[in-house]
Amino acid sequence: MTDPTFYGLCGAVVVGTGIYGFVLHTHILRRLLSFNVIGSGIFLMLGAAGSLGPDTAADPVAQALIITGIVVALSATALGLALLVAYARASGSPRLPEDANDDP
Amino acid sequence: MTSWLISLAVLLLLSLGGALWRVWRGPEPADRMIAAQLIGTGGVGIVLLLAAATDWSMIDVALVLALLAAVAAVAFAKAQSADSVGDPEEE
Amino acid sequence: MADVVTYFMTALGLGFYLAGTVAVIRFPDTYSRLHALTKADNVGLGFLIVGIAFQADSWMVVARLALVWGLALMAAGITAQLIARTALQRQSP
Amino acid sequence: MMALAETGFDLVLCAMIATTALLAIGVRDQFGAVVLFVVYSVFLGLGWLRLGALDIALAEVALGAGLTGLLLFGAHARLPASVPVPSGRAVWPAACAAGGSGLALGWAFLTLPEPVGLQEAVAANLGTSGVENPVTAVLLNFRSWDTLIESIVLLAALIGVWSVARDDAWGGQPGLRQHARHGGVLANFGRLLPPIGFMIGVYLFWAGSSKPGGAFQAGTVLAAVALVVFMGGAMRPPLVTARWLRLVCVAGPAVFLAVGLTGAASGVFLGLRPDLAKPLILAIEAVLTFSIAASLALSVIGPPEDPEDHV
Repeated sequence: MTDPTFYGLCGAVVVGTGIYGFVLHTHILRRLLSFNVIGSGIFLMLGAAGSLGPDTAADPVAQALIITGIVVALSATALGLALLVAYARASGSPRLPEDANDDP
Repeated sequence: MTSWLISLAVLLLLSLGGALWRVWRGPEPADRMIAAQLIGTGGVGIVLLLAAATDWSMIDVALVLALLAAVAAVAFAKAQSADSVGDPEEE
Repeated sequence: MADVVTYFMTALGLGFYLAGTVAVIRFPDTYSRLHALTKADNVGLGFLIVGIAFQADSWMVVARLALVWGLALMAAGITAQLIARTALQRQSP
Repeated sequence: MMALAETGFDLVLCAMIATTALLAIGVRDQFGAVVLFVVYSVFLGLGWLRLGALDIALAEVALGAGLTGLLLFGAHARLPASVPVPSGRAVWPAACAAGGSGLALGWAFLTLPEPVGLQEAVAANLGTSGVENPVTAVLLNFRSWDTLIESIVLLAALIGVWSVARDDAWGGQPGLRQHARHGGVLANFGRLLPPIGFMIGVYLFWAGSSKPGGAFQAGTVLAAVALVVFMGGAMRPPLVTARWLRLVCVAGPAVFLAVGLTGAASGVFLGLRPDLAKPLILAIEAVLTFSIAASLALSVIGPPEDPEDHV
């Protein structure tokens, strides 16, 4: 059967990658994407931790938590994008003012 | 038989790495979308191989993936049209 | 006997998938890549499904496999049309 | 031989998941980032299958590869062109934060104490839950608090999306006015998909009591189908002020809450009597499926934007 450790470590790498993008990008859409990547990495770690142990079946409580999390993440992303589109329409830029000033 | 099916799934997954390169490289949006669709169908194939190797109820995942593959293409066509709500077939 | 059919058909399916991937990497322009995608991976998936169906333990499983292929064919047809139109429009505005 | 193939599969898949995440973050083209994120969901779905979590795999595939794609492609088209990705010295603080947190998390995962696991506790009580799928039992019975609050969170997000609407557009149809060539591929697909999609959605809901599936997966599929119908121009979305629309969105949480209060009358809030558990869960799930579908679809379409849509 599958060794969940691979997936747990993969989740850690994915969270790190997401944090990199979240700090680096100034375009808010890219930030939202990075945030979603961080979230999915955390889900992966949680799911892998739920599959550890002698019982081979995945932990149903962890599964239920993750499903709830995935659905909430999508609706939060929808809210974030609606705000972003309205903000970009009002300000003409997809970046926050303090990030736009950083341009060389 | 199980190890044959899983080995095939590994090869299929590796071949999707090539498609992933094309998604990353582009250059046109259509090129990225073509490669993404290839990964979608490849994903369906892998799910079915895993289903045959381990648990038949995984077929439902392949069913949903195949159903929603076209939805992404519709969203792509919409987003690329002139006013982002049209249809590329309109003159 | 069923196992031999599965070995043969799934290997054939994988061959089509590999051809499709190589084409998507190597072909020079968008339209030829699209051509390669729609031919190769649907035939590939078809052979794969035929091969896997010989391992099915009930007719219900075979029916669902057939449904997956039907959906994939439908999706491929629509996808190819839409992507081709979009690419065409972008090329000659 | 078999163990070798399985380990190989897991290693390759983990490498693909991590690579796709990295490419989605690192690619310069904004559209490329969006497509890579959708592809990432497909690989993640395969990962959930390998972890034996079929319910999550279904949700991930439906939400990640289906609805998220719709949402992100739409938003990408509406935003100003890409801005340059920072490079050079600006990369180092981000790389340090990423490396540090990744290493810390990896170390934390490897040093996790021997897990206790709730599999046995769930399995022992599955008989009283009314359903055979342990995940559905947790979602709708053992930890139904979470699910109740979640269904309310979906509503709150929808209210948030609507509150972004401009005053002159409020009261119209959500989103921009969609159009498609009459008799074209898009329009025909909008007519072809609903019967098949509806059938699969209902199947997922029905399967949820004994096999992987359930209200969330079914609701997501139905939402995607509804969005395709709107985008194909076969039907316009209903007015945001339509009373029946709000009723559909609120019905799920309301029925859930009502069942919970009936439980409170006989002892425990949200407690289900074992002999009535199955019909109650099915009733909640049936209504919840449509509420989830409506809330998700409306959140993805976005607020009303066309002042001329007033009727």
